Amino acid sequence: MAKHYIPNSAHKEEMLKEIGFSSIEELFADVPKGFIKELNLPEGKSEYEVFLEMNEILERNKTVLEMPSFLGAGTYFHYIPAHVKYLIERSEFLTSYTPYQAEISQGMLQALFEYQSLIAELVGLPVVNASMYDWGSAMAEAALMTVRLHRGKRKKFVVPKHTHPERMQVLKTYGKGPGVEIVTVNWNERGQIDLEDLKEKVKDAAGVYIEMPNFFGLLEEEIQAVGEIAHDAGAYFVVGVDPTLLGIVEAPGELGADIVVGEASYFGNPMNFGGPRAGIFAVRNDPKLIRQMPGRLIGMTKDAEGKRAFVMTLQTREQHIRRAKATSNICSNEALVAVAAAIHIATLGPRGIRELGEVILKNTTYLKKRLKEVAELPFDGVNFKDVLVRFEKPYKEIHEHLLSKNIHGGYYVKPHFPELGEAALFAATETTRKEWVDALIEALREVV
Amino acid sequence: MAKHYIPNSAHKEEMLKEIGFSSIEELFADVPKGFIKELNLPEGKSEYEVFLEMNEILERNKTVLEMPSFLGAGTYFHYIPAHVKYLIERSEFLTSYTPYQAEISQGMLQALFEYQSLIAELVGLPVVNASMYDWGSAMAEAALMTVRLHRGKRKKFVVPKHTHPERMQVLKTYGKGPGVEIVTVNWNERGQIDLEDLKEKVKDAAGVYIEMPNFFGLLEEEIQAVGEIAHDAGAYFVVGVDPTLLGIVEAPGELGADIVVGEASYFGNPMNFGGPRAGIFAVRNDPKLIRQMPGRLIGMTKDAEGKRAFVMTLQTREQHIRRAKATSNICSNEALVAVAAAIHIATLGPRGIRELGEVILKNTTYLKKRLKEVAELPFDGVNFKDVLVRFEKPYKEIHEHLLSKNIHGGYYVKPHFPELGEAALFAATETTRKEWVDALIEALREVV
Amino acid sequence: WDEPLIFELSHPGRVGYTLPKPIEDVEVEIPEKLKRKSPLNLPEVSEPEVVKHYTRLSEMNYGVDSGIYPLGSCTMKYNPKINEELANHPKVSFIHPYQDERTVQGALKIIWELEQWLKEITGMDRFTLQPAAGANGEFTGVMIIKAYHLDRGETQRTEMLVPDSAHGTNPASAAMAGFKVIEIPSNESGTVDLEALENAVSERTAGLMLTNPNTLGIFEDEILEIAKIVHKAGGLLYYDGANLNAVLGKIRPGDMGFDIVHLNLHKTFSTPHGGGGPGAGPVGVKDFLKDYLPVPLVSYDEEKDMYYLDYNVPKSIGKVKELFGNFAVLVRALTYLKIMGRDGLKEVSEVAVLNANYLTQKLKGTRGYELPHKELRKHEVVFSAEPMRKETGVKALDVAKRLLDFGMHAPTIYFPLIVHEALMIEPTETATKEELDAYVEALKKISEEAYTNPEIVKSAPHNTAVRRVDDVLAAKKPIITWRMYRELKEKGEVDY
Amino acid sequence: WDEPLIFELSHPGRVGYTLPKPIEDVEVEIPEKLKRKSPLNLPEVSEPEVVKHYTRLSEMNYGVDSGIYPLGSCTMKYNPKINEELANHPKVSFIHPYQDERTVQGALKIIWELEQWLKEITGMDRFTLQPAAGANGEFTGVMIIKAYHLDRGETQRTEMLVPDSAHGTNPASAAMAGFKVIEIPSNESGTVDLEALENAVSERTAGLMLTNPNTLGIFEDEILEIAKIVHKAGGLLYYDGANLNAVLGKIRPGDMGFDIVHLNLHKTFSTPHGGGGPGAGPVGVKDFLKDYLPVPLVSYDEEKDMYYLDYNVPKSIGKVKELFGNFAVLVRALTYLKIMGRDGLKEVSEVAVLNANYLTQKLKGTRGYELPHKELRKHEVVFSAEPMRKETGVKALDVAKRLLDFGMHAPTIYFPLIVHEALMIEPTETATKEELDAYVEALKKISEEAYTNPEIVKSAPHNTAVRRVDDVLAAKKPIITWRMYRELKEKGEVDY
Repeated sequence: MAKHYIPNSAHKEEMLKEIGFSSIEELFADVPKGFIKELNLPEGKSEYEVFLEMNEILERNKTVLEMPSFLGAGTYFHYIPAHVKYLIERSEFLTSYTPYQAEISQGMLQALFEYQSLIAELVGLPVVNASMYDWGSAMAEAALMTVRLHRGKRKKFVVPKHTHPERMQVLKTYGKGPGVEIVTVNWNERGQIDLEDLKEKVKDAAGVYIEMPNFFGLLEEEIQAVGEIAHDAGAYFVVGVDPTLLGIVEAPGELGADIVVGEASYFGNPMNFGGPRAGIFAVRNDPKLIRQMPGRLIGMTKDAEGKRAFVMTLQTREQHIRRAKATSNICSNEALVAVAAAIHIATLGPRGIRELGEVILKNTTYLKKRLKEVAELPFDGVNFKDVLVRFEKPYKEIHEHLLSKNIHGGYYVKPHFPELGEAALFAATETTRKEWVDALIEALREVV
Repeated sequence: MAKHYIPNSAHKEEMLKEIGFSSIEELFADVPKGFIKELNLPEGKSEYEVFLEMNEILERNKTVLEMPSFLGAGTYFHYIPAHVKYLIERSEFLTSYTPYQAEISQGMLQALFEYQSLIAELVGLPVVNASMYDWGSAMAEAALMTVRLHRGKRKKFVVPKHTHPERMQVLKTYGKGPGVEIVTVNWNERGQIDLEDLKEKVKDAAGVYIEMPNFFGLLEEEIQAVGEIAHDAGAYFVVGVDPTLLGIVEAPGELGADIVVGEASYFGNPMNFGGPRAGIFAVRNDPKLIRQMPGRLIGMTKDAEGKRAFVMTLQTREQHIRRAKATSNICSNEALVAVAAAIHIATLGPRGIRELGEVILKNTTYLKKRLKEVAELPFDGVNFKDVLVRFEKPYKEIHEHLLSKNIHGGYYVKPHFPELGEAALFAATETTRKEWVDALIEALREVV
Repeated sequence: WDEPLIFELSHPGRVGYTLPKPIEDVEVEIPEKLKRKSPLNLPEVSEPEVVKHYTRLSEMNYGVDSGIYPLGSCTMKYNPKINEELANHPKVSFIHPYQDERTVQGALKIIWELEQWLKEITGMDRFTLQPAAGANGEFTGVMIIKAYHLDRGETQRTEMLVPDSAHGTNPASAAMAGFKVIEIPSNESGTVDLEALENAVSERTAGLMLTNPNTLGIFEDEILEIAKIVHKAGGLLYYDGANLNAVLGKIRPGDMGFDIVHLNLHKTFSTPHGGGGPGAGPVGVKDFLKDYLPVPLVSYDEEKDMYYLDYNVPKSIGKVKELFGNFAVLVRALTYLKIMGRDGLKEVSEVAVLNANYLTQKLKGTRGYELPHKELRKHEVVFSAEPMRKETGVKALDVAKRLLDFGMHAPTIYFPLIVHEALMIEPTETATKEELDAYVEALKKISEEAYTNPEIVKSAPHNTAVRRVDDVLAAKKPIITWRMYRELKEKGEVDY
Repeated sequence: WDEPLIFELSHPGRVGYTLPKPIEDVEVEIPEKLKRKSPLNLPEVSEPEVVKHYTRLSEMNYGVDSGIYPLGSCTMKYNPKINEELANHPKVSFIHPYQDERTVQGALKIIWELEQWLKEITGMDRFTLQPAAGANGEFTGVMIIKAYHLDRGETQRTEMLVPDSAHGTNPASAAMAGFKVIEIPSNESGTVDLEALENAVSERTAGLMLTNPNTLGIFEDEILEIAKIVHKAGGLLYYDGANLNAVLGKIRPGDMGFDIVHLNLHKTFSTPHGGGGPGAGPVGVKDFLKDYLPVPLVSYDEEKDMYYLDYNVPKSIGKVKELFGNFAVLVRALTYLKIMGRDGLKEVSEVAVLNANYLTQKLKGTRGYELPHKELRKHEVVFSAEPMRKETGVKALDVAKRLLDFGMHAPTIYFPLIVHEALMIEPTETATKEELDAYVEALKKISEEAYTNPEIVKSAPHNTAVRRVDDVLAAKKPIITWRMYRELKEKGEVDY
């Protein structure tokens, strides 16, 4: 029987005949003998059966709605207003390809232009691409870009030791291509970058990177100083940023960043077990930088009648034109994730962005205050989302106890930073409820 | 602060000023004193909080995906292919009004014309309206229509005693308006309509009604004979039908029905705790019948340039034109439910409709076979979806045992038909799984 | 563009569905005389074709998300998407209405909570959420009135009073319940003529059905007088909630003397209208009428913290619809209420009224449009294009069609019947100032056209998927289904 | 129509959001030098406006659900809606990647099951589902090749061979991994020139990146020879899965001698492309390479019936993306696979190839379009409009733009580079015969126009939301953001 997704299943005979073939096999006549075989796979099932099957599989997940969770560490439970998903699920957006034919893709092009524009306002840099895979790959591409900008004469990329481990790993892999030398800078007793150590290591660096907030959830106070040190050494200054912070904290572009990377999917997109996401990539309006940036750019222009229109632009940097000499191999990006982010940011507006930052900051502060009652805080400072706490007992024990109380504790940090002891990151966002925190503290009291 | 659904919240001062008012109060100056007050309601909440709150409330429902259920009795768990919901959630359909302005509503008009057309093919009558509220209200309106067709000279409406109780109750309420006399006909030892009893009661009837399948889940074998008896007595013949049956059973229009009613929402719509639904209403192509039918009709016509177009038609029957003399008061109907049904029927096509009927029939037969092992079947015959079984123990006990095994048993029939003893209706559809039935029988064995 | 009928896309052999196999592949014999022998002339299409077809059809339709939709008395406000998300929750879709109450506490709680909101909003004491739509609610209401009088032995109360400005459903519902409908004329302010009302009431009066503000958008400021007259005559006062948006969260029908209220969740409470439905038409009553409500109600047992279906309604009129109403619509409305809250609901009516008056004042004085009755409106306004018709031949219908060319939805036209060439405009609170300004501009432009180049208006619309649709032909040669079309086509009787 | 930028819809004071209140309303002091002082120039709009704006933008976009979309090498097939439903399931949306494995067994099982399907489909032994897209997969693959050679001490293997017909991502990915790219020419049949390959391989050869069928839609019938040459020289064979749709369920890269494979779930496996992403680019390898895969993998402990994140990958290249890949995309692909099954997947490739050959044969011989290379194609075909350009001046670009006027999406143009004025057409298995016929008709009509009225083609499109877009201006005067636009506008340097 014909397949429900394949209309011409029903017309094979007729079509073959029309073009003078006698069988499907004939269409595969050029395939060497023995290659064609029956695969060892299950037969197709009805949509209903697969729906049931997938539902049963998914039943084995426990969501943060079913179990208060204090996990953060780079992935956060933000609430996404329902209209965002509703809009990006419209098939004209959802099922379209990269907008190669501008005239029938103005909707997606404009939406991506708006994404670029909204991010530009947040990060304070005027040139933003239409998305990278995620913060980690954007950061790695930024590192490669700083090396390219130095024409390979400088290969050193300086990063804080307390850069997010996930991103650090991506950077290391990407760095192997052009042979980037990754140099780490220590943190000081306040969990902030050690400026003295930085000064020692910055020599001949192609770029210097820092995150806001840092892996410990702290606002790095000396961002501007770091930028100055980088620039003084002739290095580019790359800032990685959680954009939900930018209603209350100064735009990295204003703090001296040449390149800003970050995670756009915190807006508009659910956690989805970590993907898809969308990496922010922004640079100063400097032809030298623009020429070296990776990824797709949407530009505003005119049509043949002088009407405003949008189109993919500066494509000569990209792989489909420049091939081996492209600035990056990126082709498919995370367009729809970016559009979702744009819709969410537009919905929030200036007031909402500020308020969001404030609510997160206040909730984090409440969480921190309560955590102090039961655990040690290795570092003090202003925390945004994540709070680093240290326990005396093995964290595993604490974790198990919390789980038994239907609470998911924080992210265990020891595997990455054993020097911090039995430390974990507990996070809050605007979605965190007082009763969750109170239940957490009560449960912690029972076990610490 | 302005409300997020109310753009001009932000412009009240400015707009008032522009039109020469000084305050909102002034706009309510014509309201007698003391009427305006503050209501005792909770303050508005954020979307996130309401999302959480509603999720918590909904957690207290247990779905048929979480607990195999054998409930039917007029509401059935059918699987709806995902594209149906996807399409009717498109805002152009979802957020439109009744298509009064045909020129910008061709999409909804054509979709409803297609609904009417698809139902016409199923039920075998060429005139179908764009939906009633549900089967029950459609049946009640059909009763009123037969009375109107007799210009009030006949007020008797004859129905089987084993008409669905839910529909019977609606009929009784509707019947009170024009004073319809509802006369019931007994069932015979096979659970089918008693033709002798019918013959006795049909005299002076405005209409005779029968259901396929009947409340016991049985196919009424003498449909045609019932129609003949009705017609011989000068009564109109009204058939209520579950349209998922019509791939394998003859169209009621071909069996002599003058009016066909039924439930369209079995196609394309989930159970939703029983609503919304959509009532089928179809009649013969007879001006006398069409003139008296209730509800909205979409017709095909031309536009000013001779192009095919669709429009609401024969509106002079309706309340907004005819007011007190309208054929019904119905205004809002169940358009989107009907469109969902149409999309589902179109997806199934002739082959799918037949196959659906066959799978349901076979699954019902399997359920029946297994039920026979543990309980008595008061009536024999061909069952479609529902199977009436009788237990020796109080059904309540059986129900509790099943629930304790995470199985939801059938619909308890005794409250409506005490003469049947501890009887219940257990139902199967295409969604019923073998393992569910087997678990049911095992659990029943433990308790009967 | 043109999109063929789904039947015309059919190709033999194509398949759009998948079904699970039967549990057991036995042959079940259907009695010969019941077997389907007539053909099933349904389309054979694949899933991608179904999706493309209905996607294209949707693109030929105008909704609230497409632009301003100021249909008077329809309250076409924005439909929040969170409503849809929650209404499509599996915990809503996959529950059966006959489930054991212990397994549907969430559903019952939703019904119960919604009732509490509606009670406070209307000042009523008990609600049924069973009615499927406004008219179904009206029918419920008038049946309650009927049952009440019969119960008291007042069998002579057979007349229902209805103002001449009322919605068509009011008289139709009253007639369906078996009442004789008596029309009450409006006075020159556009409100109920008290003298006429006094003359109309008698011991035959069952009740008066009223909207307030009425369909002209005018507040019935003598409502207390009206209530007194009706009640004194032994009748009940019925509130048609179609226009509740004007007073939402500020003024309660229960405080104005109404005994029964129906609401339209698809108007005032932001559930989408879906091209004509599903809606929901809850009915609320004062305490003395609650024993007449349809069964079942949903009650709450505080002790057990359990919600239950309450069949203890001794004088119930029975059921007006199967089961418990349009449940998925109720989920949407409750979501909206919780988000809006006391403050938000009040903002709704205030801005809805502001928008209507803003538009009224901006359009007033434009040549061809007359503003009859009082100037101060509530949620909507009715202009008359009678001067335009007289002076240029351009009718309200033409104005409406011409508006479509501007990418805007037309107002309600030719209603209420007491205004000639009526243009009934209800912007709602979710329209923007820019949209209102653009609407006024468009109506002014059309006025200009009517007086300079009336043909362009009379032959409108010009920029739509189809040109003006011939509804006379549709009625003269009814083609209601593909089956009828095929027959006529074969006979050569249609060329479209 | 024209839709302003969201910034242009802004009105001070309008609000589109609601946020929960903070748990405790304390003031938290942000260090002065970090406080935001620069303005936040974001739009102020209400939710209804946001919804209308993006609804309108969507209506200005063409997707698979709008009509045929035969972009060569992109496999724009129908995206089943059940995929979306399951990918949007709360049990997908609301799980955190760092959750305890015991609480995300469903997610891990999905990843594991998908891997099993992909292994059998490709004939590979282990997969990573981490890569976010095809190019990310390619990068993963070539990094594995690099790691493999380095691990064996073969540091001299610095050259990656790539045919001249390859996708641009192949050389770009190889270069990113630090390889020198050596281009291998095609022979006149459009396949790899064996002699040239023989000459190119050496002890410096790290591997060969190949698609099969290639971008001309031609099956590399000497693939076994090719594999032998590369392997003999000590190189590895890499399969670019962009064209897997042609052989899906019938022929496996693993059986043809490939050592590494990347797939595009957003092409072959029906996940939507979303206007450019998200996709997913899983990479599969033969046994001897599995220790090089990115971490973590997902493994299954049969005894405990537990899925777990497996970091035991001794020579792992590390991570190529954060976390576990584009999980929600994986959910879609697994859903598709389960529905299609063995039988369905085979039907996909057979009908995809039938459709491409049907179109080839129907279009062949039309004036102006030349069919270079072999006639028998797989999933796609590349015509050359070179004769048309020479004879009429109408270029492939013009043909593409003119197709838009017929309501159809253009093919890929100017690729592969080895065909002049290339028109690369891939209908996929989900196109209907009528769509193919209409496409051929349109291309024939355009040919006719080119030879009779070339201006209409050269100035196309005529019926689209905007006319031909000036991409030269876009590059000359880059305006990438509203911020840049505002600046130029203030200086009077733009009039659009």
